[in-house]
Parts: sequence; C-alpha cells; structure tokens
Amino acid sequence: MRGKGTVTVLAILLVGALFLSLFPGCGGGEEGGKKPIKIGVILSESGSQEPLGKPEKKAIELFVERLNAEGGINGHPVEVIIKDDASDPSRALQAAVELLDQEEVVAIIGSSTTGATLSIKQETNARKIPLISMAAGVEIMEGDFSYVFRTPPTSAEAAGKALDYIAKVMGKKRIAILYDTNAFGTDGRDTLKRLAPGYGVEVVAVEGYDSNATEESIDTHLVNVKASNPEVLVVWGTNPGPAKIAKRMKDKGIDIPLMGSHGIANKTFIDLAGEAADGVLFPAGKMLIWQKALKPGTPQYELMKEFSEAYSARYGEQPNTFAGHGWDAILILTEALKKVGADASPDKLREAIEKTQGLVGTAGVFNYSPANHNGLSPEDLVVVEIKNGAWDLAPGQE
Amino acid sequence: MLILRNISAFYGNIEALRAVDLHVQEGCITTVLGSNGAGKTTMLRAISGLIPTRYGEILYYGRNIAGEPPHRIVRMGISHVPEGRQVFYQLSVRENLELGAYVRSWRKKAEIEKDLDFVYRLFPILGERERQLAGTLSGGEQQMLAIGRALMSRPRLLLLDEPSMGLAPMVIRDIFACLKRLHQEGLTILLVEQDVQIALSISDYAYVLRTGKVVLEGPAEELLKGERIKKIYLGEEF
Amino acid sequence: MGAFFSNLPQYLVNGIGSSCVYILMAMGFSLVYSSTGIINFAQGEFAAISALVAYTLSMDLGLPLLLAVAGALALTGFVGLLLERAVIRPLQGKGTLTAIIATIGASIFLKAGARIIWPEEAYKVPEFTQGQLNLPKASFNAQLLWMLGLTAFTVAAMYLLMNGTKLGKGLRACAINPEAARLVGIDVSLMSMAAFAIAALLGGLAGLVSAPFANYGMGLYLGIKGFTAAVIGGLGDVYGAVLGGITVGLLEEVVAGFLSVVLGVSSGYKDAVAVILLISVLLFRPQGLVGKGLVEKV
Amino acid sequence: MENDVILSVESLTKAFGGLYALKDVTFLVKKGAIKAVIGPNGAGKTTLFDVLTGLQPPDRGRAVFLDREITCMPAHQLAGIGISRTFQTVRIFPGMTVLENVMVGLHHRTGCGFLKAALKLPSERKEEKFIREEAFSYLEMVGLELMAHFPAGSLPFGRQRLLELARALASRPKLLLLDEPASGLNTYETEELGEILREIAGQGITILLVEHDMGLVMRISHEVLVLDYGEVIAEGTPLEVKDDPRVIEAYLGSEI
Amino acid sequence: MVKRGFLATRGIARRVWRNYKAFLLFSPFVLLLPLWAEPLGRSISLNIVYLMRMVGIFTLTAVGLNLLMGYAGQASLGHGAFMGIGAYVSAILSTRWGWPAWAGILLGTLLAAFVGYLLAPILRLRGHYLAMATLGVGIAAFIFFREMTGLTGGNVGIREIPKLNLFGLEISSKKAEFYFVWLLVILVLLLCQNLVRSRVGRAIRAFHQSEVAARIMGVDVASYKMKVFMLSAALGGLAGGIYSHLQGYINPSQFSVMLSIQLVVMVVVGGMESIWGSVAGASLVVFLPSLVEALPKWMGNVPAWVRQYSNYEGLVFGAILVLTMIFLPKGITTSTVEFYRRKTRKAAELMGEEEPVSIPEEEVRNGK
Repeated sequence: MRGKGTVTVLAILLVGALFLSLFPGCGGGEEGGKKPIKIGVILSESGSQEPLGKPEKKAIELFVERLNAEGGINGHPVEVIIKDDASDPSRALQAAVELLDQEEVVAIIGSSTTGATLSIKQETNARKIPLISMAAGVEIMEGDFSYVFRTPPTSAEAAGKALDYIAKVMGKKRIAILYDTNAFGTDGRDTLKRLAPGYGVEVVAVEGYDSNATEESIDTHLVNVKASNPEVLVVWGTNPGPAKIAKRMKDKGIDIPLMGSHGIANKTFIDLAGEAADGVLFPAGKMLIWQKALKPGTPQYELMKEFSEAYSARYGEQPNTFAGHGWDAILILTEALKKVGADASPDKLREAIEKTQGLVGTAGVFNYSPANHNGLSPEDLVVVEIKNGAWDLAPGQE
Repeated sequence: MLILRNISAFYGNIEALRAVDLHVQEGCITTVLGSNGAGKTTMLRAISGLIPTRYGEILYYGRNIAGEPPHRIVRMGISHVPEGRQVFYQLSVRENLELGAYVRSWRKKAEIEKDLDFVYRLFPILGERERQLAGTLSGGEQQMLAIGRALMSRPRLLLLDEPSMGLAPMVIRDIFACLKRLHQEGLTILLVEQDVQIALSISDYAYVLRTGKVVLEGPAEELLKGERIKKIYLGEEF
Repeated sequence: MGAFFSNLPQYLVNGIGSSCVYILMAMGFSLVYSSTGIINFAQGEFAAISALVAYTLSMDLGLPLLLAVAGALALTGFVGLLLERAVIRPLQGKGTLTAIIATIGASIFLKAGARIIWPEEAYKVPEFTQGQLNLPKASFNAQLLWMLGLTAFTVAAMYLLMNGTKLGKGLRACAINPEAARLVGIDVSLMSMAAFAIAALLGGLAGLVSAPFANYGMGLYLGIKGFTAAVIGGLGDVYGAVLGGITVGLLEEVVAGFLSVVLGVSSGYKDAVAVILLISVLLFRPQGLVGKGLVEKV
Repeated sequence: MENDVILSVESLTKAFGGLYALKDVTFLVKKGAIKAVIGPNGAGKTTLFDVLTGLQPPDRGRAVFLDREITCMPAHQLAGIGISRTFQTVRIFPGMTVLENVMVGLHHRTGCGFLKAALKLPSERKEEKFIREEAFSYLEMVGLELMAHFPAGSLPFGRQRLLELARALASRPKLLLLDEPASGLNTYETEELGEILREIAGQGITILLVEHDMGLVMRISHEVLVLDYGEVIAEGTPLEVKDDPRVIEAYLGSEI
Repeated sequence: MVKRGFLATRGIARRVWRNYKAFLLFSPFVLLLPLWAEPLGRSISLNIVYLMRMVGIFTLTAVGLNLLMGYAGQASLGHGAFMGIGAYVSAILSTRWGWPAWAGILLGTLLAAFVGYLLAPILRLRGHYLAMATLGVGIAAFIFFREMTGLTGGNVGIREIPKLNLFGLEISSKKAEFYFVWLLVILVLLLCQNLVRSRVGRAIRAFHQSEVAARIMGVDVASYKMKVFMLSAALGGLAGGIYSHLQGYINPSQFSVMLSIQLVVMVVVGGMESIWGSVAGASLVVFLPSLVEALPKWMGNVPAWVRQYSNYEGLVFGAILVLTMIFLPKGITTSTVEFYRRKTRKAAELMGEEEPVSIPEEEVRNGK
C-alpha cells in the first residue's frame, strides 16, 4: 500500500527513459560545404558577473559573424556554442563537460571569472583541450597551465601598473587598500600586498567592505584607513563600491588620491560617482582611451577603430574592455586555427597558440610562449585618469 | 429573531454539532446548557462566523447568515462574548472598549462616548480602571470588560459564552445581575452556561445540549423545577 | 587604541546613519510578523524595488524628486499588497515552513524581476540633499539629517497610526488576539493586507534613505540586517525595532573600527557581527532584549 | 495500607498569574482502582494532569509514584516508570498510520537506536516484529485492528480516542491518566469505552480519570475526587459524592 | 523440510520485495542509465550522466535535510554550511597534507556532525526562530569560508583537489564518478529508509506531529532532535566532501545562502517526509536550467526569451516555489502519492468494501 505512488513514478521514469532513448538523434544535419569548426564559449551571462559576460558575448558573436561572412577559417565556417555559467563555478564546469562531451568542441573560451576558469581548467587540462580565459586572476596560471591561455591583463599586471604609477610617477610610498569582499576584491588585495614591497610601497592599512553596505558603513572604513595616514588610497572593487567610496571621500573632503582598479573601467562608474569621479586614477588597457593612448596609423589604433565602429554599428553602444577581452580571445583562437587547419589535434592547436607572436588585439599585443600564457605585457596597460567625466591618459606616461 | 435550523459543524473531523435546531425569541434570554464538550461553544462560534457550518441554516431576521465572515455579522448586530474572555491584554480598558465600537463610524464620537458612559455605569469598576491594561484586571473584571466591549457595538443580540467560568460566586452573581438589567433594557441574549441554577434563574427559555445534540428544551422555570436536568448532569440518565 | 577612541564619535555617528535604515527595515518585519505571524523574507526586496523605481522616475522620466519618491513608495506599497494577495493569502494556516519557503520564493521572484528591469550593477538615486556637516569630532552627510528626520517622523507616524487611528487599532488588535479581533468586527484579512502594504512602505523608505546607490541585489543585505534588528528588539514589537536597529547599527560600526584599528583584523568579519548577534539573541533571549516580543508557541 | 497506594499527591499547588488552578490538592490513588476526578470547567483537572506528567512544574507540593518522586521528572521519563496518559484534545500522530501510532507507544519498552535501525540488524528486525505484534494486540483490544493501515488522522473522532487509549496502553503503564476520554463520543461509543476501561482495570492497571460524563463516572469508578476552583471539595465513592450538597452546588450552581 | 526451506526463501524474497521494491526498481534504472542516457543526451544536448552525478551529490544532502525538516519538522535554512564544511575539510586535507580522499571525506563528515552537535542548542527554538537562526548559521559559515584566507584560500578557493581515489582505484571518468556517487546514494537512501521505518523513525515523526504526546510516550525529544540534526549535518558533510573531489575546485560562492535555499527547495518541492522526494527535488533543481537551455536545440525555433532563459531563471524558480507551496504544500512526490492513495481509497469505498479487509490478517500483522 505504502509507496505505491513512488513505484508508479519510478516505473513511469523507467519506461519513459527507454522510450526516449528510442528517438533517433536529432542533432544538426550536415550542410553543404566544409564541416563547421565548433568552438565552445562559457561566460557569465547572468548572476553577479553579468556585466562582464554580456559584452564578451556580444563581441564574440560579432567577430564570428564577420569571420564567417569572410569565409570562415580556410573555408570552414565557425560555430560557437555559448553557454552561461550564471557566475557559478560548478555551473561553469558543467557547461565545459557538456561542450566537450556533447559538442566535441576543439577549444573553449571562458570563463568571465577567475573562479569559473579555475573550475573549468582542470577539466580541459585533463582532456588536453585549449582553454582561453577572459578572467584576470593570477591563480589561473598557477599549477599546471599547459592548456590555459588568457587575454586580459592579469590582476597582477593591473596591480603592478597601479603600484608602479604610485611609486614612480606620483612618488608616494604609503598606501591603504580598500577592497570589495567579493572575489575580484580579495584577489586584488592579495596581489597588491604581495607586489607592493617590490615597488618600495608600504601597505599601511587594509579594509574590506561590502558593496551593498550603507554610506555610513563606508564612512567607517574611510575613518579606519585614514587613521593610518596613507598617501594614496587604492580601492579594488567593482561597482558600486568604489563609486560610493569616491563620493564619500569627496563629501568628507578627504583629498588623498584615489587609485582604482580595472574593475571601474566602465561608464557606470562615472555615472554613479558623478563629480566625485574626477581625479580618480585606475589602470586599464589602452583600448579604453585608444584615441588618446595610441597613435593613429599603428596597427592597434586601426584595429580599435575597426572594432569600435563595427561594435557600435551592431549594438548601438561603444565596446568596453570586457567586449575587448571577448574579441581578443576569439581572435587568438581563430588565428591559431588558421595556421594549423581545422582538423588539427588539440596539441597542435595549443602549440600554434603558444607560437602566437605580435598579434595585435584590442588589449594590446599578444606574445605567447610555452612558458608564458599570459600574452600581454605591462606596457599594454596605462593608468587612466577621469577628468570632467571622461577618461584621459594620466599625466607622466608619455 | 435567530433561528438555527439543522445546523452541523465540525472541528477537523469531529462533529461537534449534530443537526441542532434552536430558536431565540426577540427580547428574551435563551440559555443553552450542557457539560463540557457538549457543543455549546461550537454553536456560538458557528453563529458568529468563526467556524464554518457544514449543513443547515442560521436565520437572523429571516436572512441566512451562515457562511458570512465575523466582521459582517458584528455589523448586523450580533455581538459575541467569547469563552475565556479574550480581552486585549496589552491594551487599556478604554482601548478595549473603543475597539468594541470598531464597526461603528468613529465620527460619531459623541454617541460612542455615551455608550462608554453606559458601560461604565453598568460596570463602575471599569470606569475606575479606565487607564489600566486589561491584562492586569482580575478574572471578574475581565469578564465585565468583555461584556462591555461587546455592548459597544450596540448589538441587538448578545452571545455570551460561559460568563461564570472560573469566577467566584459573588462575582458571578454581580455579572448575572447586570445581564438581567441589560435584558430589561431590551437586549436579546443567547447565553451558554454550565452553572444551571444561576443561568436558569434569569432566562426565559433553555436548551440542554449533550454531545452536539439538543436533548431537552423548555421554559426555564419548568426545567428548573424538573428533576431531569439534575439527572442529566449527574449521570443518571442516558 | 588611542586612534580607536578618537574615532569613536565618528563610528557612533556612522552607526546612527546605518541604524536609521535598519530601524525602518526592522519595523516592517515586526509589523508583518505581529499581525500575520509571518516573517516576510521578501521584505528586503521592497527596499530595492522602491529605490530602483525612484531612480527610473527621477532620472529616466525626469520627475521632480518629491514626485519620484511618492511614486516609488506608492508602487512598492502596491507590490506589498499584491504579495499578500497572491502568496500569503492562499497559504493561510498551512504552517510556518510553508510560509517561509513561499516568501523566499517571492523574494527570488521579485529580485529576478527587478534584475530584468534594472540589470546594471548599480543606479544612482538622487539624494534629498547634498553636502557635508562637521561636528568637532565627527562629520556626516547632510543626507543623514534627512535619514534621522524621516526615521523619527516614521516612528512617530507609526505611533500615531497604531494608537490614534482605526486602522492602527485594528492592526494592534490582530497582533494581540486575532480571534477577539474578529469578534469585535475587525476584518482580519483586510488587516493582513494593510500590514503588508505598510511594511512595504517602510521597506521602501529604507531603500530610499539608503540612497544614493541602488541595485537589484541590495535587498538581501538590508533584509538580514533589518531582521536581526527586529529580533533584537523583540520580533513583533514595532518599537523594539527601533532599539534593535540602533543596537545593530552602532555595534557594527564600532566593531568594524575595533577589528580594524585595534586588532588589525580584516573588517570583512564585520558582516558576521549582525549574524552572530542574531544567533546569540535567538539562543539566549528569543523574546528580544527588552523582552516584549511575541515568542512563538508550539 | 501503604503498599496499596500507587500514587500519592501531597498539597500540590499551581497558580497562573494569581489565580489558583490547583490549591493544596492532596489525595491517594490505590493500586488497581479506577479513580475519577470531576469538577466543573476550569476546576483545574487538566492542570493536575499536566503537573503529574511533567508538562508543567508545580509551585509547591509533590507527587510520589511507587516511592519515586515524580514532581519534576521530565515527561519522557515517566513512561519508563509506568505512567501514561491521554489528552483532552486528542493528540494522536495524524500523519502516521493507526498501527504506527500504537507502535510509538512501545517506544520506551524497546531500545533500538539509530545505527541498528539504519542497518536493520537482525536484533532490530526481531524487535520490530515484537513491536508490530504487540501493537497489533493493543489495536485488537480497542477494536481498531481493521484500520491498522489507515492514516490516523482519517479516523472518526471516537476512534481517535480509542487509538490514543491503545497507544497509552502500549507503553504498559501501571498508572493510566485519562483526560476526558468520553468527551466528543456518542452514547454508544461511551458505553463501549466504559467496557474497555473496566477491562483495562481488570488487568491490574490503575486508572486516574478526568471525566465530565457523570454517567460513565458513576458506572465505572471506584472512587471519585471532586475539584472546584483548584481545591478538593469532596472525595469518596460515587454514591457518596453524588449526594454531597457541595458537589451538587458546584455543578448546578447555587440558588440565588 | 525442503518445501519449508523453499517457502522460507520465498518468504524472504517477498519481504524484500515488499520493503524495498522502490530500490529494486530504481537500482537497475541507475545501473543502466549511462547506456541509454549517453546517446540520448548527445542527441538532445544534455549531459544526463554528468547531471545525474550532480543530482546524486545533492540527493545525499537533501535526504539528510529531509530527515531533519520533513520527518522531524525542524527547519534549517543553513544546511549549505555543512556541505561547505565537508568540502573544505576534505579539500584542505588532501591538497595541503596529501591525505587520501576517503580519509578527508570521513573527517569532513565527522566534523560536520560535530559542528551540528555544537549547534544543537538552537534546536530549542521553534518555527520562524529556528529558521532564522539556521539561516544565520549559513551566512556566518559563508563569511568564515571567505575570510579565513589562510585556510580556505578566501574567495579564490581551493583548486586542483585530487580526484577520488578509493584504495588505489582512481575514479576519474564521469561515468565512474556517476556510479560511485549513485552507489553511495542508494546505500544512503537504503539506510535512511530503514531508519525512518524503524522505532527511531517513528519517534522522530511522532514528535514532529505532537511533541507533547511523543514525550509522554517516552521519546526524549531533545536528544532525538540533536541526533537527527547531527545525522543530517553528517550527510551534508559527506556530500560536500565528495563534491569537492568530483568538482576539483571549490570557493565560498558555491556554499552561499543560495545553496542552502536550493537544498530546502529540493526537500520541499521534491517532497517532505519522503526519501524519494529528495531524489525528485534534486533532479528538478539540477535539470531545470539545463533542460531549458537545451530547449532551443530540440525545437529549433523558440521565442527569444527562452534563449535568454538565464535571465528568467529567478522568475521561474521563485514562481515554482510559491506555486508548489500553494498547490502542493507537501511537495511533488508526497502530494502525488497522497493523491493516488486517496483515489484508491475512494475507489475502494465506492466498491463498498473497506480496503484493509481484503488483506489477510497475517499480512497485516507481519508487514506491509
């Protein structure tokens, strides 16, 4: 008597499953022409990291449309299969497994965040499939990185650039770190603390804040860091935290220079912080101010011009750095594919990527080697200053 | 004025009232007697809409009010003094009484003041304790407050559930004296009681309930004289 | 240690600012709990929705601030009403756990809805006033005066509402004894709606005064703090909420200062203050610090 | 004489906010007897039971069960020493089957813990078999065996009372406290209950009974204790009590 | 004699079938699943084996939570914390000190149970208060995972957690992981079913329904609550430990309040007071997003919003929660079973016979 319902449910399950398996596979039929090359993409289209994933996706789709219109890779059309990891590392791993098992992709681009990349990495490493990450965390290249590549500048490069500017251009020695307690912020905190001595900079205070805290809570953090008399305040976080801090600093008349992170390299920060954004410094790729940081006629200038025109024509908005990371990732991968051909083994593909030299992308010039899978160099970064609500090259960098 | 016709009500799946028929004459005190668990309280709760009835009709001035929510029934002029008093402990005596007038328009302040005076005259002790929290009152005073609160809605029919419960005999006598006075002023009362003697002494007509059924009914005086009621109570019958 | 004490006035001033937000949140929790016996996990979403609506009305549609605020509050109140009708009403009498899960569901739903409409990381909601005021040992934002004023006004208004109006008396009666409330002719179901609507307004106000930055995710943060405050004040005690809000707000900032300046420990632990406070109060004084709250019976 | 006493209650007192629910209640219960506690509503009968079964602490006084003080004993230990009770408002486990309800009654007579149960060791199986058969025999005693696998909550009310009785019996009590077992039952069911109670007493189980149905009390009890306003106003055989004027007054009220 | 022996075997077989028919049906389903699920999964773009592996892990926790919430009636909104404890303990031990996975998992399980023991005082609370206190525990655990950087790696988490390695046998392929997880799940389900159908289980269900009556029957409610809580915490820890080794990477965001809420959803939507309900609930939570993501692949043209499902996931999830609570408050499984039972009972009534009469007395006496 008891459990009869359960038994029925299970029986239905069993029969249903058997019935389903009788279905013929309804996978995509082969079209005329050459076999498409499948590339898997995992990004954070939803969840807390949505602001990263959305533009990355747009750029990748734009790139592939244009590439296929030009005839694809050696005549093979490119098919990208985009999966959303909802900013969750375990969903990212699931997406990776699906892409590898079901779609049999030749390589994976992803994901938007360090955590998700670390989660995917072991799977792609185990299967020896190239993975191109769009995340900045230094941990990605720790341990075995033989199949992982990265397009954005690392958080270490960004932190290094910031510290370098503080020490060399500004000539300051004492910094306080205010970091968001999310992954981005703590990564920055650790990197800054590690690198600071190398630049002769002393970290005099470290404070973590919650982005959603009340303004008054933010005040408390400012009071705390002020107690240790820093010369520069480094704020490592994503919106809206740094905007809150900039605003409170302006309100309170704290005129310590504020060095942000590449997490505020977006218009949202300027919108949120308003006047308080003026004078805020942050390290970023050159693409943010390409008209100013690059000279017309250089390859990167031309590429940026083309990219930003195509992007704004397609989506009605200017591309941001994240869009650039997406663009660079697919660019690097397809360039390597062009060299080794569509049917190359994953190892060949990896070697091809490792041989990439002087490839101009939106974030800078990519040079990979078996020992260096980071691609960019610190020269690809600049420190940007916000002036009158617009980005400008911070002084002292010419 | 109020007629219960074939009313059955359930608590979960306990049939607490089984096909009860009952009449309340306008201007009379009608008493329902019975021991614990006989279904008396259930009957009052069914009338005031606190629990649903499953079968039967409750006719109030000829209109079936079964299934109406309690706040409408109060508006129609039926006020219920519940078992165990149920005054608002954390509110003052006055606030309790004012809540009694909840269904009346609060613009008629003067009228309400008049009624407050009336209640204070009826139960002078409440007037003395106007500002005190109801939770600090004694049992008898709480009972008076509960009756006073019910009167504040200017009811035509007052339902009283065991006003004597847990009270000292002196206090019970006082309360019943007040009920008698109210009755003389023209209020119709449906009283539920265990205390047979005192209940019958003021009522006009009485019913005896036993396990959800009416087993005896008749004019109060007759019941009081008869021996049957004693037998029912002390277990010599059925 | 010295730095800690010299900063103390500033911590306290900051704590008061946070307190205002927490008080408003806590009052919403308490009001709903006392009159319906439900803890509304979606209370935090009211704050987010109202702040975001205020953004849309003032920034996108260009309405004057006062109108935007009024509109945001009205809409939030309406959402509260809807929530009561669609989720709470059908669940009456189905048990605590059911109600908890349903309000969690509602909270997830509202947050997802807000995210679709306002997908950005944050929006800037106009402040009532800008500027900075300085005291000898502390300084604060002019907005803080608004927060204090509005919170004081709201507490006073709640007092008048609860004690001076028919609606308030009905709400209190429902909180004390729902059955007796029905017997004096109070429409308990109407009161439940009213409680949700008012709680939504309180939550909405909390969202507005915690401006200028708002996003769809802010509800959780404010909700947890507000709930803690409500428990500390004695769940169901609308005025205890004031005490609870002040306790949480002050303690948090002082502890953050202490951790950072004296102990040199990450102030990331600061968020644990409210949570640990919550658990301790629940364990040792579930009726709240002042001891007037309603303790759930079997 | 002392050996005959199974429960002795000495000046038990319990007040709720100044009102005495029990005031100096003192009485003895003899082994094997059926003793009834009667009194009007609010006389303190249920409070007496709650204090005796450890659900409420008394303010003063004590109760001794077979030489053991039980006044402050936690409720769950009472079953172990031989006390069980039923409730005025039936407290069965509605979501469990009728049989399972009675099986819970055997809880203290068995001892299988988490590990044995999860592994379903032979000793556990043996014990389960014992519990099942024993429970079934109690169901038979109250005539519910055919409904063994119904959810208890779906039984008609009268049957729920019997189920609760069977569950209490299953703990094999020496003293059984019954709180208004006949309330809500119809005449026929009440009579049936009387028979069952007599049978139980016949097996040597002492019964302390709170009851409103005077007919039942008169028929089955050996001794009656009358409470009014928390105080004992009379004690004696049913016949003695019935004619006691104080009892009549307590019940029917005083003449005005 | 021979005949008696035969009868005895038959008797045992019958008893096993009666008590474990769900398992006897379900085990072959699991055993054969990769056979049909792999080709089917490939054709509908759904990695069923992988997803089922996740379902298995969550089932382990959910069934523990169900013991606590469904059977014992004690709400916990912070159960993700125990999964986190199990996961972190095992991950730290194996990455830092090279402990074998099984030892780490074992210690994680024990530690989770121990933390459950320490937290037992909160079980004195009831209803909303207990729910809030456990929610607090969940949040506090998350903050500690995040802030104890030296131990947990902070937000970056712990990577390269070694694969499960049981007595020299490496479990590395997804299919092997699937079998490992589900063997364990079936074992745990079996133990849990035994438990809930025993004296202990009856005592637990009894105090859920009436604490006072259970106490009078001799059930030491406080002690039972604590033990169930510990058991449930231990199952969470076990699942967490396995999770960390199968996923290979953990960070605090995986053990946030959202996980706790998802676990509650699995129990509540799947079915309260039902061992199999936890399986159903876990399946629903794990499969739903992937199913919707795969929809466009099956049907070709779907409305744009289906493609953008991830944006609407919260809406759908929230709505499912609310609607389940309103219409199936005991969860899908339990409500279905009850509906089915009510229907058969009604049919029996219509046919004019009381159902139990048709069961021979011996059967009624000895088993179900």
